[in-house]
Amino acid sequence: EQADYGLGRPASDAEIAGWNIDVRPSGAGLPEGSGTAGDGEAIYKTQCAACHGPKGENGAFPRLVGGQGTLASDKPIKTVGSYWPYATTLYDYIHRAMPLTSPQSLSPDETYAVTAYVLYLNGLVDRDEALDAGTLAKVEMPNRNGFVSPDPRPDVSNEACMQDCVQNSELKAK
Amino acid sequence: EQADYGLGRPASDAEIAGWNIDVRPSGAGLPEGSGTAGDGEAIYKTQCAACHGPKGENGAFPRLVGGQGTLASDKPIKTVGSYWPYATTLYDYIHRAMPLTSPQSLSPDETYAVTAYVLYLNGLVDRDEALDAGTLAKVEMPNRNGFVSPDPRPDVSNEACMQDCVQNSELKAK
Amino acid sequence: VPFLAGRGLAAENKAGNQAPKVPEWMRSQGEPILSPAYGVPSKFERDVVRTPTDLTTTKTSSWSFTPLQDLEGSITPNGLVFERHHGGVPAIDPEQHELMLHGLVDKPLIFDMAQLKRFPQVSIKRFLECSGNTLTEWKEPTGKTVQDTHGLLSCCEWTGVPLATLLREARVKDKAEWILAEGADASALTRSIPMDKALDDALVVYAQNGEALRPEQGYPLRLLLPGFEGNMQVKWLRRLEVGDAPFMTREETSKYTDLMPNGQARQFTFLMDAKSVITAPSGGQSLPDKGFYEIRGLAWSGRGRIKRVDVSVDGGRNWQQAELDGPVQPKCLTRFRLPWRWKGDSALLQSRAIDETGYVQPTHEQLVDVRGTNYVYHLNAIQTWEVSSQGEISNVHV
Amino acid sequence: VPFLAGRGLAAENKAGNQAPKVPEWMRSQGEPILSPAYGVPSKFERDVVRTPTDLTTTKTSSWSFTPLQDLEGSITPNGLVFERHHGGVPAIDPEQHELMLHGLVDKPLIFDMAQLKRFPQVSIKRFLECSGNTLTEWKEPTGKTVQDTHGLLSCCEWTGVPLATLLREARVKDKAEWILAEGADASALTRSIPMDKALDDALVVYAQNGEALRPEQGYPLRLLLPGFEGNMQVKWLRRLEVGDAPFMTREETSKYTDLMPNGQARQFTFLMDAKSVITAPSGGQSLPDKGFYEIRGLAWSGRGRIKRVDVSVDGGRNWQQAELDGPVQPKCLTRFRLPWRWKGDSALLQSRAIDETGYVQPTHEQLVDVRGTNYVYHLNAIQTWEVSSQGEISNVHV
Ligand code: HEC
Ligand code: HEC
Ligand SMILES: [Ca+2]
Ligand SMILES: [Ca+2]
Ligand SMILES: [Ca+2]
Ligand SMILES: [Ca+2]
Ligand SMILES: [Ca+2]
Ligand SMILES: [Ca+2]
Ligand SMILES: [Co+2]
Ligand SMILES: [Co+2]
Repeated sequence: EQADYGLGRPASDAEIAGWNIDVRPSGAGLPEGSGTAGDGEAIYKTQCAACHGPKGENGAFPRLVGGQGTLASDKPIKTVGSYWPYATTLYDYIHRAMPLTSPQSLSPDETYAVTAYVLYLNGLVDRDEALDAGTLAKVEMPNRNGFVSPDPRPDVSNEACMQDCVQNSELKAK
Repeated sequence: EQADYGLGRPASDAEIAGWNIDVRPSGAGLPEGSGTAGDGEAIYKTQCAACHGPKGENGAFPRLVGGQGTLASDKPIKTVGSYWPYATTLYDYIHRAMPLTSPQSLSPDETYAVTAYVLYLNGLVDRDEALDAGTLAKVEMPNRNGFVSPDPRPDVSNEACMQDCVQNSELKAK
Repeated sequence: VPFLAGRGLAAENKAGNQAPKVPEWMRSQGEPILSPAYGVPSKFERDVVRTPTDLTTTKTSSWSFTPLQDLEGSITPNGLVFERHHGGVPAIDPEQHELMLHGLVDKPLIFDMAQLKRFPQVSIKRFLECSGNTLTEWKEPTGKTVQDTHGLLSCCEWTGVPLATLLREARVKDKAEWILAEGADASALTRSIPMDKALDDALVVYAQNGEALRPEQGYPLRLLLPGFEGNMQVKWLRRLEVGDAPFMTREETSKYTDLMPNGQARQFTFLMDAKSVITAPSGGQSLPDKGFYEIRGLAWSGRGRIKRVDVSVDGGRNWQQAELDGPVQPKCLTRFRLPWRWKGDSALLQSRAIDETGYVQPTHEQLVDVRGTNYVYHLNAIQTWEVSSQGEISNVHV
Repeated sequence: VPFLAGRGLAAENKAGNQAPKVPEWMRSQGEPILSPAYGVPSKFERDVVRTPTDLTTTKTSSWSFTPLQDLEGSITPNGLVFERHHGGVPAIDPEQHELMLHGLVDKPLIFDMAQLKRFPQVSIKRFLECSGNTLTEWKEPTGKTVQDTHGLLSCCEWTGVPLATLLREARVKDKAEWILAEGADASALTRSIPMDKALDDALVVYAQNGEALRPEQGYPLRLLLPGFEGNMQVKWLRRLEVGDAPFMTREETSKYTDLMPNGQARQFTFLMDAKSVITAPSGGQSLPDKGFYEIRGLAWSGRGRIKRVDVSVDGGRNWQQAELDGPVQPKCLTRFRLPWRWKGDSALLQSRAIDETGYVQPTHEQLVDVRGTNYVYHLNAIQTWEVSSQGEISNVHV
């Protein structure tokens, strides 16, 4: 296949900067700015609480807080605090998708602040701890090591029995 | 494959008779009844002329009359008189599809009459000749033997020349 | 937007929603699910529609063309499948519709829709082409776009019951040779079907690309005769009468017979011969600039699989073999592709199909030499698109 | 009318339009061509629509199911392809939409739609399944119909440009290992794509069953990763960033990770394992009488071709090999069929798929034994439909 079809135009640095909004676990992509949970409380109350509940629990929309220690129970509660492995992902997601009604509307400072507040509600940062491009990646998430990969499947092996096949349930009953 | 899936119910003779409206070249399918071109003129004038023209020509819709002898010309005119091979097909088609706005509305007598009138306009029956289940099949259509089958194709053989192929037009020009 | 800037693109200010700006459609919630419950194309695709012929006085006995220039791959979306009706499209209640099978059978039967759907079923991807497709092009190049010149052509995955299965259920008598198929529309359209086709791959179908047939394609039931001319694949199928000779209906005597220069007409010319056409670049489009283009088109044959398609950019003097999208299926639209670099000079694009019988798609001239120009049907000649040095593309004869 | 009298059929007087009477729709002209120019289903099919989940609070982050019980063959009509959105469906102007390709490349590029369509093109028939398909069935049988239990599943002929072609155009650096794909919707959804998949059969597509993508399926541009979970096949694709490690987005950490009983969660479980389900007879339908039925269903695998499907009518004690509709294509819905005569006693219908890797679709119990019931995603267990002695069909676990 020819290497070059001559289709497409060069993307300028400015163009890339405008769309390059992802934040990685290393903190790469975090912008200038900072915020503390204290700063974030007001933002949370005015722009998030209506949907996620004043404490990030019991809202009409996904629960953000609590559930630590429940993952191995019959009723696991997966929240930012109990399940998310990286605090950087919280910044990334809040900036790109929240508040639901006006995504990508929060400034860096606002995003750092409300990110801090959600972490604070989960007891993961202090109220006045400033999160910024340097510190956010260092926040230790409880479920940091809760994920396994690569994909271990196939993890079940059934046989193609054709006649007089015995059901597992019967096997167990024996 | 099993012969009998037991799906479908027997069709009664009455049910079949209601839908079995086709007429074949032998005349099979023609119902009781009769009509002459004379009878058919009034029906034609009131139910057909508006679309096909008073004489079956120059109407907004397909021409029914004339064109005999033009089939081998540069401008062939294909009508009931010049092209149709069977008069029985005329009965079949008029009854099932005409007048356009109320198909299957003409009675057998009306259909025989207006069929006769169209044939009459084409000079193929006399004005008072009664067409019925016995006589219609005997009407000789000018283009009765104008059709060839089975399909003689392929009738053109092109080759898959790939390089420096000479065009027919050039060949002819030489 | 069309593959090529065929239609004038408003040069309105496009910067608003492009990098580095955050597009407006990312800054607030979009439409909810089920907008609507049975989805429709984007409003930006409202130009992609069927277009009408201008050759008929009434719109109920008329035809409309598939926008081949706007389609990719080899499936025609149900809403764009071409139409050819003789008495308009009936609104048939499937719970009242029945199929009557009688004539030279021991057990005349009537089937309702639920029963027909219980029979063993076949799903198969086949083209459907009106034998009048391309009829405007006999005398001189007339259609502007490939929709105009070749649009009475579509391809769907059809599902139904083999006609042979129903015939066996009714116990067909030995001397049966032909079957009359009759539609439940205002023209009660009828054609005679040869028994060997009925027992081969003929289907009585009720589904099209997975869902129920569309009204324009025969809802709730139609005949499918893979590879045969469209008119024989009777829509709104209500009756099958088994007989021992052709029924000589109006559609196979007055119409769908092919007039030769000597005044004789060929009858029962069922099969659609191998044919192909380039859909991009094609008539009415324009090449925005020099450089790389992939010439794309469709090839098909009523006689089985497409074996090969060659493409020429110099009006047939030199040819290159194009690539076919597999798996190539018999009697099915087959997409072909050829990489091409346009250097800005005029060109004459042609495609030439070869099917598994070895038959090679003929030139327009070869067909006219044998059949004259009043043949009306079965025009399967090589199509030529001229590319001007400005990149404008038009329909020409060479 | 549904294949089986699942929905109450009004016993209104049907004789009016049946033999020997001439149906009313044969006694006057039907609708003209182009009624409308982009065709729509018959009004009698208005029940065949996508239906919503009842598990979400907002309809813009929600999903809707394909009516599998009403579909035939293996193509899903575009208007019935399932939906799963996180920020609603954006209305993107194709003439403003662009795709940005940057990161670990020598030449960061921006493509517009016309340019993307000029690249060498691939058309390919592949299934699309949400990894949350059937998630309601982990704990106990919940969905009534196969639309409820398996409807986050569709199959189309997709057309687009290989992602590998675009990557070569941008000159990807050696240490590239992962690509972030980002959508231009209100959730700006992002997933990390492994480089080997990107260079294998990943496509950037713009057409679905021949026409432009539908808004709900990503118009004008989306990613297609054949065999991978639906969420990764980012809709409304606007950006591809080449990187050296997974980006750990919200959709591949908080969501689309599979919680095991021990509290650990499996991440990057991309592939959809072999799965099958009987669509007729299926939940919510009823068998009108004893006699012949053809058991029909769908089978598919993200790991390649379906090799075999077995069907049981006694809850898995005895199996028969079903027939597969050919040509069987990899990572594609494959229709299977088995003739069956119902004698009126209760039955337990099951299908079991085997793919070309030899993997056998497991029972519900086998999966729960290993994965527990909070796994949420990737439930590909054998589905059981119980037929009561009255012919009523319901969703059960055995
Ligand atoms: C109008 C309702 C609404 C508002 C306001 C809102 N959210 Fe959300 N939020 C949602 C919905 C709905 C989801 C789930 C999205 C999905 O299904 O993908 C969500 C998801 C989230 C998640 C991901 C939860 C998880 O476990 O995956 C976070 C974090 C979040 N919101 C934080 C915020 C913050 C911070 C704000 C304010 C700046 C905010 N939200 C405002 C509705 C809202
Ligand atoms: C409202 C208009 C209209 C009326 C009224 C009408 N016709 Fe027609 N007729 C048509 C049209 C349109 C066609 C072509 C149908 C098609 O395209 O298949 C046609 C076709 C025919 C044909 C076939 C012509 C051919 O060569 O194939 C015959 C014969 C015919 N009409 C006879 C009649 C008779 C007899 C009547 C009155 C009883 C009648 N028509 C009334 C519109 C009309
Ligand atoms: Ca980045
Ligand atoms: Ca008869
Ligand atoms: Ca437009
Ligand atoms: Ca023919
Ligand atoms: Ca209904
Ligand atoms: Ca997964
Ligand atoms: Co921003
Ligand atoms: Co009558």
